[in-house]
Amino acid sequence: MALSKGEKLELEELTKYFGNFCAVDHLTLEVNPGEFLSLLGPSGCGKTTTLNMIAGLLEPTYGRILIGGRDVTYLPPIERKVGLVFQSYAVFPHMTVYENLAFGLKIRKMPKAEIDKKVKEVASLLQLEDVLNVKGGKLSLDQTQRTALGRAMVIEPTFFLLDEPLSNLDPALRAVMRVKLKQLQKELAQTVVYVTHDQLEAMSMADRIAVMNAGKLQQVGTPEEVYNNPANKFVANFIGSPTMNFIDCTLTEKDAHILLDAEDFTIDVTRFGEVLKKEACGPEVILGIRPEHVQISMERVKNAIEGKVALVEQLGTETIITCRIGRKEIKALMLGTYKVSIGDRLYLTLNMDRLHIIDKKTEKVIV
Amino acid sequence: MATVKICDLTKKFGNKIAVDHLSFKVSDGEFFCILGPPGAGKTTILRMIAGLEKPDEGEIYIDDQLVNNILPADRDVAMTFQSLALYPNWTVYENIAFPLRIRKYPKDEIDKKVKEVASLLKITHLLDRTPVLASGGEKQRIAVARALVRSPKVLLLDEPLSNIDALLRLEMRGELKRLQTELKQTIIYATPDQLEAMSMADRIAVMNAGKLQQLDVPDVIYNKPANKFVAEYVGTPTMNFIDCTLTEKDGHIFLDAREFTLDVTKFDEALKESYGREVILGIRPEHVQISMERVKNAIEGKVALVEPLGRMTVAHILISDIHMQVICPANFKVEYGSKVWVKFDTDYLHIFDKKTGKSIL
Amino acid sequence: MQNKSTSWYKKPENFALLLIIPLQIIMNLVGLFPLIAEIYVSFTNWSPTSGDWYTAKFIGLENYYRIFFKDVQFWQAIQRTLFLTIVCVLTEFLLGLGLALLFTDNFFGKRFFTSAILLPMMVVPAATGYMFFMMFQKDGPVNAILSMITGQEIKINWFVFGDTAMFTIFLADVWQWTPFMFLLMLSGLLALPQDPINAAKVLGASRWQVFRHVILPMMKPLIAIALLLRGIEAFKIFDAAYIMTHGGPGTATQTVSMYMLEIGFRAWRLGYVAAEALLIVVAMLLFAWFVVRPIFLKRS
Amino acid sequence: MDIRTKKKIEKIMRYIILIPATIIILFPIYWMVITSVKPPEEWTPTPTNPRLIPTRITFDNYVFLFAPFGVMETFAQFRETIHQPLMSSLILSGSATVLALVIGTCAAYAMSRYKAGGEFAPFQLLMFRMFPPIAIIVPIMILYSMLRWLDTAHGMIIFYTVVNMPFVIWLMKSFFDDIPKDIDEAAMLDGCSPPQVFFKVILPLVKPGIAVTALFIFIMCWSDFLGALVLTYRYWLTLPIALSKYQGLFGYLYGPMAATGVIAAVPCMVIGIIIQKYLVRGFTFGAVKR
Repeated sequence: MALSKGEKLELEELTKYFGNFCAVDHLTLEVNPGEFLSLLGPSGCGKTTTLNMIAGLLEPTYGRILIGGRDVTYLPPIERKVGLVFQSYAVFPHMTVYENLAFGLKIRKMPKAEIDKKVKEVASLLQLEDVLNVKGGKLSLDQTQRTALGRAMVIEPTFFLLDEPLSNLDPALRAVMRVKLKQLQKELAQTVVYVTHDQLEAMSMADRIAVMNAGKLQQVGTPEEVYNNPANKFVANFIGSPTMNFIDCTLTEKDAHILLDAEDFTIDVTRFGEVLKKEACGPEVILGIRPEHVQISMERVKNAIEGKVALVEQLGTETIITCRIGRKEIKALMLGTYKVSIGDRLYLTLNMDRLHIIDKKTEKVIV
Repeated sequence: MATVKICDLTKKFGNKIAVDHLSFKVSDGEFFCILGPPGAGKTTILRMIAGLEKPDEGEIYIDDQLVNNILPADRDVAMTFQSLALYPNWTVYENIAFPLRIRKYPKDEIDKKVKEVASLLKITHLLDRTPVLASGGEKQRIAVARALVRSPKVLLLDEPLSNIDALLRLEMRGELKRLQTELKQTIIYATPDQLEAMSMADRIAVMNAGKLQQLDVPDVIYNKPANKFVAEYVGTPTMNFIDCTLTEKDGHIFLDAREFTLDVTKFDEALKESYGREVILGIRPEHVQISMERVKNAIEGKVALVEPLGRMTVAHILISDIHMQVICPANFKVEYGSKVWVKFDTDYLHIFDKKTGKSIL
Repeated sequence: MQNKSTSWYKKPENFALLLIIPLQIIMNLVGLFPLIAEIYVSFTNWSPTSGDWYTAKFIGLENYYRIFFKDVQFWQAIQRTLFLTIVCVLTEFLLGLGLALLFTDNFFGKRFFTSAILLPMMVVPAATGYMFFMMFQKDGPVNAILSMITGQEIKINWFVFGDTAMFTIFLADVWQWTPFMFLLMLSGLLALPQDPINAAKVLGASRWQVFRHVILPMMKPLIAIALLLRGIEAFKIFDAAYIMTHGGPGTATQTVSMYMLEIGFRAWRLGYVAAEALLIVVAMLLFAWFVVRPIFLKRS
Repeated sequence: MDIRTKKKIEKIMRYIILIPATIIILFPIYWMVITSVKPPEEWTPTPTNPRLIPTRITFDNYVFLFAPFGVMETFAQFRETIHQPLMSSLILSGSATVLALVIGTCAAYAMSRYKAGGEFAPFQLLMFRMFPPIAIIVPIMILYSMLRWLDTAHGMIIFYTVVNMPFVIWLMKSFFDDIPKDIDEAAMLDGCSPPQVFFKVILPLVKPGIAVTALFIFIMCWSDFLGALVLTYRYWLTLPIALSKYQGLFGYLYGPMAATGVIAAVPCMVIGIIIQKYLVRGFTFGAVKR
């Protein structure tokens, strides 16, 4: 399969209004050749609109789209050669798999023999040879998915757009397909823009993740960056499961120590003094810490916060323990099975290296 | 509050056996989970307990009373449906009040109970609106409130969290469990999601194709699965399975997987019966250690894919053509295609009979 | 839990029976009983002018014999009606689909245009008949407008010639029922899954190619239903046509319904017309069983 | 080509087709309406003046229909008022609609939820609707002449009820089918007996459906021509029959005739626009929903 190595995709200030509603707001993003970029966000965040604009199904209100340096903002889809795979797969139900795969080439008036050769190539790559004569409406879910992928591949697109292609599969198959898709992308060295609302999918497959919310780009970075150094509260909350703990606090200064006062407990954050000053954030902040960065012990430890077990969720691989401290609740994640029962007293230590302080007004992560 | 007992329950739809000679007992105040993939017969069981479906064989007892021939309305069982089935033309208040109104409760008592259950489920602010405009999570709460308001003997929940998004599901999971602990309500909960079952249930009944696979507390289900189906269905990432033969040599017993062998002499007692048989070795991804250097007794493999999931990293290792998933620490860095060595924690080995799928060890 | 004995009507089976009994009574009274009477009458030479139906003379298969071997007018009427049905339905389908294709996305005035196009469908057919009767008079507006356009005086006597009279019936039917096709096609187009259409667009298909290769094949089941339903209705053609031409000139525009009205309720040969009606019922039943049912069941 | 230009051209093309099409479609209705308010001298156009816009608007034509005295005395020999047909149209259509709806709604629910009457029952009804009305009227004529029901109100009401029953059943069944069965079951678990499920929960839910079906059936009854033509002759003539009968009497009095047409057509057009969204569902027996 002579797939060209993927090309670079650039979005400049891309904006789309539907009436007064701004679906995509000045989105600027670069996708490098051969890169797997995941566009991540909750439903309604503008990711599908963005995708439709890139594919040429919608015209942007403002901004430019460049593929390999060429401005395609207002070109019809046929001149863009984008390989799009829909969430519903959109395999033509009335055509056989062969006709589905051949469709893009037939549109381009390619000679029959050549079409045949290419279709067979793609079919063998995706193990579709056995179902070539089966109608699109009669395929199993994963065959449908491969057909959709093949139909996009056969026109040798400049890059791939995948719109939540795994969301219809059951969890077990999803895990397998994740691995397969990623391997395929690595082998063929294609540029892929992968749209999803599932942070796990984005984390596990993407080279870089672009997090979107309410039409705006929140953060772009590698999975590790996005996970460990979220730019704002939205990203911190959206990525990671179980979700990060957020606790409203006030910053106070006492005896040259800077303290985070959460009413029911305080934490010394003097070590972040400089950053906090530089960012000039107000006294109203939110303390954020991931459940896996909360340590639990049954005995009193120095600097630990005392709490009571409110809920235990045994998940086999890990255990989630919800602790109550006064009126606040903090979730802690322990590996393996952890035997505690509701009402037990325990002591929490927060990993200070993994602590986040978020400005309550701007919701930006300061530390 | 009540107990539910099911004896030899069978239901067929045409030629398809949906539920196959099933028996179990749910004790008073228990959170009982029925776990299984779609088509396992979960919903059918709930519907038979509710009286919406007539069993072909077997008996259902609620509080030791046979209810096979009692109309659903008179069983005092509440159920939430997967589709929620809220009455779209009425307000949330009217929705919740309906079961009481149809039973002709006095007005002021209805009002009191509705407000009580609404505040318990934090939907007081929705009472005057119609459920159509409520969010997925809110609709879920309304459905539960409608079921709870008349304090039924048994509450049946049919995949109640399947239609809400992941973040909310996590939250609702905790809340439901807390509610149940507070109210001591007998709940039978059907779900395809093993995480939900593991985290909430007092006991789990794992079902497949209408048959009961295992019935026990979550801890046992996870650590001592009765057969390969349960082992595979519970836990993510899924358990690794490797086809092997049990062989004996020089008084030692080995698991022979062709690419490698494993000394399992210490399980001599349990394995005696199965010498020479085809078996499947099962090991959970967290019970495999991975290292970049050659270690004694370790098996060499190649990295096929690395999935950084934030709090941990899942590495996919190929040992020749055997595909394994291994959980590594979050900061574990490894290149695609590099050589690694894996070692199994033999204390956590599972061995299944290849033919029957039953657990040998 | 009280194990009270449930009232009789509260049992699901009994309640369902209660609900459906009135329907059974009325449909059997006015539907089934007369049908049996009709079978008997079709073997007689009954005419209400000569006494009650049970006094009529039993003549065996004579009515049927005459229909099949003597009655040219009946078969001509059937031929004419079938021809009209096919021409009308195909025209309505093409026009309706064409119009519907213009309405798949939003544009200024969409609501107005939709309502305007649908209006003819809501006109009482008898009124439609009178509208077209008025318009196609010799001194009517159609001739007047044609004169204006061509610049020479046109005085066509539309209802005097068989072909032109037929044409006005065709126009009236198309005018009245194209909206139905339009509505049906539009609802079909709007219900199509958008993803395959978008997929074809992204693969580079032009508007025509998308229509030809994706939209049309996906619309096939609906088109089948539309043609059928409309075909069945068109075969009944009567109201407007009757008011416009009364079957004339001569019998040039006489449809099956008009012919049977003439024989049965003007010449009062009810025994004969009963035989004809039965034949049509049997033909329709066969058609329904072998053609309509499979298509309809597939859909719903 | 730039997609923006292409879309602009398409936009203009759309109006180039739509505007003339709409004019042609609306013209017959327009002509009938203006003729009904034209004075006699403008009823017929001339080659030089098609009289597309009346020079003066008069309601004499309508007055003539209700009291043919005092207006247009030149045509006084054609005295025939429209009171009686209008009243019988209203009474027959209204009563038949109510009766058909009561019987049909109950039966449709039984068919939708309990498969009452067997899987085949709804289809039987549908076939009944396929026959040309003339083929159905012959046996009914036989029955009615036996029962002496010809030209009676109850005869006509029952006739309309029966011929429109397939529409009621199929439409209401489609509305019931739209309500998930889970709602019935939830109501049962909430403590309802089967009758309570129907009357307290489901009926209130299909209220809009009942309204749509009622209006639709009203149109169907109101528009009937053949039935009334054969089964009535004097006391229960309906508007469409009046239209055809008067056409024979004073067919070339275009003004009053057009006014009769308007009176016959307007109620249906108004109702039709109200239930526009559901017309497809109605005419296709609920098979095609929107």
